[in-house]
Amino acid sequence: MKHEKAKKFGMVIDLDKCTGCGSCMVACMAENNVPFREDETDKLLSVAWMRVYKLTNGKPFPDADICYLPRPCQHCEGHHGHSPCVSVCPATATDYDTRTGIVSQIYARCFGCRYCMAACPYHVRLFNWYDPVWPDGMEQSLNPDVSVRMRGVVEKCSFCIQRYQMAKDRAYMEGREDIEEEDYQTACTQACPADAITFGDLNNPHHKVHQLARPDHRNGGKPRAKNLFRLLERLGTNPKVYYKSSREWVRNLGDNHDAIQEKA
Amino acid sequence: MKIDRRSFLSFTIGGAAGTALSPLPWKLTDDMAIWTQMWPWTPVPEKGEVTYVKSACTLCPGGCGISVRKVDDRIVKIEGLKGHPVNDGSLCILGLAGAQLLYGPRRVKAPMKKINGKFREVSWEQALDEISKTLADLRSKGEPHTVACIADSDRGTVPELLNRFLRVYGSRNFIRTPSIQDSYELTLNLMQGVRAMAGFDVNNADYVLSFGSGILDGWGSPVHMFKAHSLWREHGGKLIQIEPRLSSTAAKSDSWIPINPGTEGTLALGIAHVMIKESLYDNDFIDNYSTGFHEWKRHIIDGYNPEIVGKVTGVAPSTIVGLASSFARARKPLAVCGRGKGLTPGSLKEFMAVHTLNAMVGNIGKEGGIWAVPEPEYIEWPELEMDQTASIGTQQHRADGAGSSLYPQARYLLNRLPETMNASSTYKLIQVLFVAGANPVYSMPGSADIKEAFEKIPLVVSFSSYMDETAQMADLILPNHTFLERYEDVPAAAGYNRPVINLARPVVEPRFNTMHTGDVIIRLARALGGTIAKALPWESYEACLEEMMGDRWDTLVEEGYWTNTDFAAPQWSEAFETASGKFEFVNKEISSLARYSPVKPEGDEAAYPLILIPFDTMRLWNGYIGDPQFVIKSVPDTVLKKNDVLVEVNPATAKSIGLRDGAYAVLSTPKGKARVKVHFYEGVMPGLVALPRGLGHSAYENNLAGKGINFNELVGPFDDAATGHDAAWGIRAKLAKA
Amino acid sequence: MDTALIPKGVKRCPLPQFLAGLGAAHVVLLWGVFAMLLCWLKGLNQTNMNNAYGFAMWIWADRAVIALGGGAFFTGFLRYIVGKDKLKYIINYAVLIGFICYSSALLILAIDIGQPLRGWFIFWHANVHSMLTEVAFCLTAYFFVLCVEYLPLVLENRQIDKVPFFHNLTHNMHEIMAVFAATGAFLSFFHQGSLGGVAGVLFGRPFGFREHILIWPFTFFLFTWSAAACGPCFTILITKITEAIARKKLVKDDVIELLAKISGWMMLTYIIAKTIDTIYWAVVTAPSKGLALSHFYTNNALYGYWILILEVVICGWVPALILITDKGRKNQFTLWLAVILAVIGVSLNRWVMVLQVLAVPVMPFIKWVLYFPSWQEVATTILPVAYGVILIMISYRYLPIFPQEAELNPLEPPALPEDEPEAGEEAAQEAEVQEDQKTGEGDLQPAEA
Amino acid sequence: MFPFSFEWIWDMVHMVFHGALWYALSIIGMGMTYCIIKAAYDSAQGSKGDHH
Repeated sequence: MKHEKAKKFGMVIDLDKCTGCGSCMVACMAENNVPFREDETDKLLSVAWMRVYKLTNGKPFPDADICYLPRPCQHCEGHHGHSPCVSVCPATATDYDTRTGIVSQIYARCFGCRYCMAACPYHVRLFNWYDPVWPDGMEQSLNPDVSVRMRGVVEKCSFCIQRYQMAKDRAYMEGREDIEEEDYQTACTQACPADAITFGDLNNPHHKVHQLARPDHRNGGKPRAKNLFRLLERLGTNPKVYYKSSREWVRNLGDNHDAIQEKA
Repeated sequence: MKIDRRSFLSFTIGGAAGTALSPLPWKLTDDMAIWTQMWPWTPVPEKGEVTYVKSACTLCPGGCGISVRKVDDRIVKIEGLKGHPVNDGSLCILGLAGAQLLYGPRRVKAPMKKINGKFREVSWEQALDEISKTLADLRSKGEPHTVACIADSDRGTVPELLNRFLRVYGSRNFIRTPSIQDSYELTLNLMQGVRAMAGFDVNNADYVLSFGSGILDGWGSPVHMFKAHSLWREHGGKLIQIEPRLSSTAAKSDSWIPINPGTEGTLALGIAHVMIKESLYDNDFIDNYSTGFHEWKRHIIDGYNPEIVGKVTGVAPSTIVGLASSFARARKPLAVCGRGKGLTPGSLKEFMAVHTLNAMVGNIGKEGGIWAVPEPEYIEWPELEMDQTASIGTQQHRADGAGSSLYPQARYLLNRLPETMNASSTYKLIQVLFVAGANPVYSMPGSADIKEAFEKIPLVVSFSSYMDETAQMADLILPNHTFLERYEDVPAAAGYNRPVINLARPVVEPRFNTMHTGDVIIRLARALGGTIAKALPWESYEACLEEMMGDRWDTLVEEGYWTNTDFAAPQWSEAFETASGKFEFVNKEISSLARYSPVKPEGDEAAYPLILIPFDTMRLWNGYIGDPQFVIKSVPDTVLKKNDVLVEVNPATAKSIGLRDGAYAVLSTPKGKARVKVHFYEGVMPGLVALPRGLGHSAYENNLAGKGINFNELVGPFDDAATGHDAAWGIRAKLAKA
Repeated sequence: MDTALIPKGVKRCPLPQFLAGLGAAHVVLLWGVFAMLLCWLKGLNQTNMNNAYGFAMWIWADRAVIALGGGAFFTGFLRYIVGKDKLKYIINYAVLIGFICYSSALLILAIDIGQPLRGWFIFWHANVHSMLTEVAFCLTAYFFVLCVEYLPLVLENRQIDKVPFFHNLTHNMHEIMAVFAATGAFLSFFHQGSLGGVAGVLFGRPFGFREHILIWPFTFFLFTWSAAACGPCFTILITKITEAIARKKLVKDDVIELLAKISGWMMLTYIIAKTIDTIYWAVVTAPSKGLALSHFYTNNALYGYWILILEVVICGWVPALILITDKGRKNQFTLWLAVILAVIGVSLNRWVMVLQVLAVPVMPFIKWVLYFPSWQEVATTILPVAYGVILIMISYRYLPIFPQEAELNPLEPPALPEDEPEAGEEAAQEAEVQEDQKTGEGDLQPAEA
Repeated sequence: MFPFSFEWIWDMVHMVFHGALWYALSIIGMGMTYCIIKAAYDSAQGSKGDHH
């Protein structure tokens, strides 16, 4: 294969469209063999790669407002691929792929020290506190393209990397040099009933995600488009998930401002 | 050889050193790492050939097309069907978890008979024999009208087969589970003279005035509504949400208008008042295509000025004026109603009030307006040939009182059934009850009364694929294949404005000893013989379906769905089938109905100072299907914590009772009591308690069973004076420290 | 019965009493082992850790014992490299305490990881950019050094020493001990620092993150410095406790005072650096991430400004100022107070740099998460304490840990070493010890008399 | 840890890190080897060296 241009897969999530319905969460669970237990109400023990947060504006009735914010792995690039989690993993069980921009997790390599979880400010990394168990018969709906994780390892959203692999395989079989935008879409993007998620290559100006976010690659990938923001922009994590909201209070909740406001 | 201490030491140390230097420890360490990667109890999904099967989701009335991903003969994922007019590739949370219903532990694996309170497996022959004997018996006794059937729909071949079977057998007691469809059907019938489903051209509407409809909480066809909402966001369409609680729909709306619960109809008439006063209506429609406007107008002018309406509804008069003006001035305004997911029919007059708004802006049958979608016409069966028993039986009153002199308008009144049955302790109103695709024991308000009524029925037959609450109360369970194992036509998508037929098909072979309900009915008919066998002459359900579909069959098999792309709503001149041929604001029938007044919640204000309202979300399903594992997993911990449900209370209200955030409390209503936790929520109107629907199951696997409480246990039905349908939207309640 | 094993010229309690005390410690040990097995067999769901608290009590305990065990490397560094010869009277005990601390740390790590059988991946698939890799390597290597330093002590047991080979080995090891000590000091500087770096490099966690010098964050240096400062305090504390329980002097005051003095100046310099670091972080680093200092200390039930004052002022400045004064060191009360405060201070620092880092919400729309350990975590954390007590009891009884003991406690009248010591006073001490073990399960390590 | 494991890269960081590591381990290893061999030699010589 020739040297192909590095891709940078990312997402734009339109919070004006997102209804908080949870389809993305379940699509992800079904696609990625996420286990479930009888009681999943302790969200700190629950494994869900995609989590939908409910943001509130903190105002009393009737000025109260809420907004849903789906949070997959942000696939931070940091500076030169030094995402918060990748550089801390002692066993090289997670990796930043500079060809795709995807932060991967190698379950068979992870020995469960959880340092990466401590490093991630977005809480995208989840530990398998329990043995995954499927009630008799339910293991039949497991997806063979994604390995089942064992107890004691960390897992997280992979941008459905198996779909990228399959898209590449398909393109190769069909004699195409590269994959098309629609060949590789994550399960959550595909499922979203509100079409709130747009996924694609941020480096490719023809991709919708690039046109929506207009990332400023010389400036740490900051969005140039109006009303777009990234979570915790100030930390320098350089994430590849962009959010869009026309509501100012929502955009404000994307980062910490208290120190800045105090100065003002 | 003598082993002394020294040689023993040397041997041990030397041995240890030798072992350490050999490849053994390295090999063992390596094996260990490999072993931890495939613990025998961690499943390894098998690879295989990947195929996609087009089918239909039947889990809600939404009518979505699905594309099922298979690996060999396993279903691994359900996705939305690309190009489908309703959902175009997307799918809702429940549909996505559909495979869990196929493979999960809640399945009924074989026909079951309850003997001494416990279910025993029986053969299909034995089960069908037993039923046909009982049915033959009742006929010979001249009591065929004591057989009834509850189904979730009255459209499509399976419900029609059930209905046909019942009729030719001699009973009129086919009962559809209640929903806003009841009220919309009646509204269209009374005002437009048509028998049709209400469809909403939401994709083209640009100003949607929603009277409490959970457009983004599962109302209508959820995915279709979501997509429409996204279109509004892109094209500047507006959504105005009128409801007492900041639901997901309200949060996404452009303007949330909190309103005193139950007074939505009053607000609609208040808006109508302003529109009349300011002549903000479509003169062409009013003058040329409607009658009774002036008579109706007087009544509105007198009773609904913004001040009065403001007092009743709690909405500022200026807001009412503003709403009227922006609604009427919008290019394509649309008003919708039916609270939450639309599971309660509600007050007919409220629906009619909202519908008059649509009429005044002249959006009936127009782009972006409300359409009358005709019933599917593909099921054309020959006129029934009834024998004497059947003729006499079908002349009897319906068991639920629908169509009686008291409630002449209603077609089905499942909510009235328990009261009627429980009132008559000796007379056998229903002796055999079939339940197909419904779970009334859970989903109907007044659970206790429903259970009492069910206990009185000598033979309850459930067709459920799952061991749900109703199946648990049945005497016989004849499990249907799940929607992934059977053929079935799904005509129409709720709230969609064009005719569409989806075809569910067996994506996999039936996993268990189940039988298609259509086949069961045909076999029962055959067993009963005579006119009954004649009326259902098909070899099998599949044969019947294929015959009904006619030349659509090939399209259905090929595409997974069929739609009439040329369908257009008729011109106003031809649209109305009333006596006047016009839209009728007032006519004889409408005038005979009780006047509109807001439905009051049951209970005494002094004893129950608060009002309990239910709310619906996409993550909790409360119809026939209870949440599968993935869906209940997605429920946030502000709704469910361990087994406790959290009720939403405004902090001001909670503090006045002395309740802290997260504290236990006792929630009591005139109908029942429950232990709940309190969740402070600024998005709920003071004085209200909001409880999610869809929890409190006693059936299903432990992921769902025993979690939270069922709203229906705390509320009873409240008959709409006009129709007899359930119009309860809440109940008076008290919240006290636990 | 075991008199042949007891070092010459010192008196020890009767064997049955010793065994009774040992038994009591073993009960605690077994409780810990049971909890450990639960964690291994059933998994880490036995703990109260969760996805917000990937690091919790264990990692705190780990860092705390390593900081406290820092007495070994720093005393060794002073004795062998700097040439403070006087410290040879306490170096044995410092090494023993270090050995206990480090072996405990390794044991706790083996329980803490989700896949203990893959623990060796940290070496095999090492990611050199990770602070934890540096920790693991230096920790393990330094543990080897501690073994090497502890070994001659074991070999000096009266019976073992009779074997010529072991006698010679001991001798040779003492000869080149400075080389081992230097290697140990080198390794320790790095792993203590890396432990500090663990939180300092987390640029996603503004509470822990610090500015960098080269590749190392400030916390890297602060951790090394604080371990060097507070480790000796812990050595002094344990020595003092041992003396209190044994009711006899084991190390001369001038030795203790020398160590305390060095420790005091180390602490003072450390706390100055720590204060500067805290101010810089509060004024520059955290605000650059959008966070005001108040964000880290308000809106939650536990972490208030008090923790900062307690750590820096009460358990930092106070002991430092006590220990740099002659009076403070000489006065037994203030000496005790200072070493206890120093030990609390460094433990608190490790707590804050593990748990508060994770407790602080970073995304503006989430809340603080507080944590309370499960009994399995508590038991497995006490396990090393019991193990330490046992090792100290055995070592004290059979090995010549304290070179000055015989001199400070001459046997009067000169008794035959084979004689069974009389019950009387010793029995009373024994009883006290057992009581101590029953009641005080804290981080004090009572030693057997 | 070893150049033959696949994540090994011949860059400065790896060389410095593992260089220091192997250096420290070598000192410990060689030191101990020296002590043991010398002790064995001394024992064979029958000498019982001075303590300290």
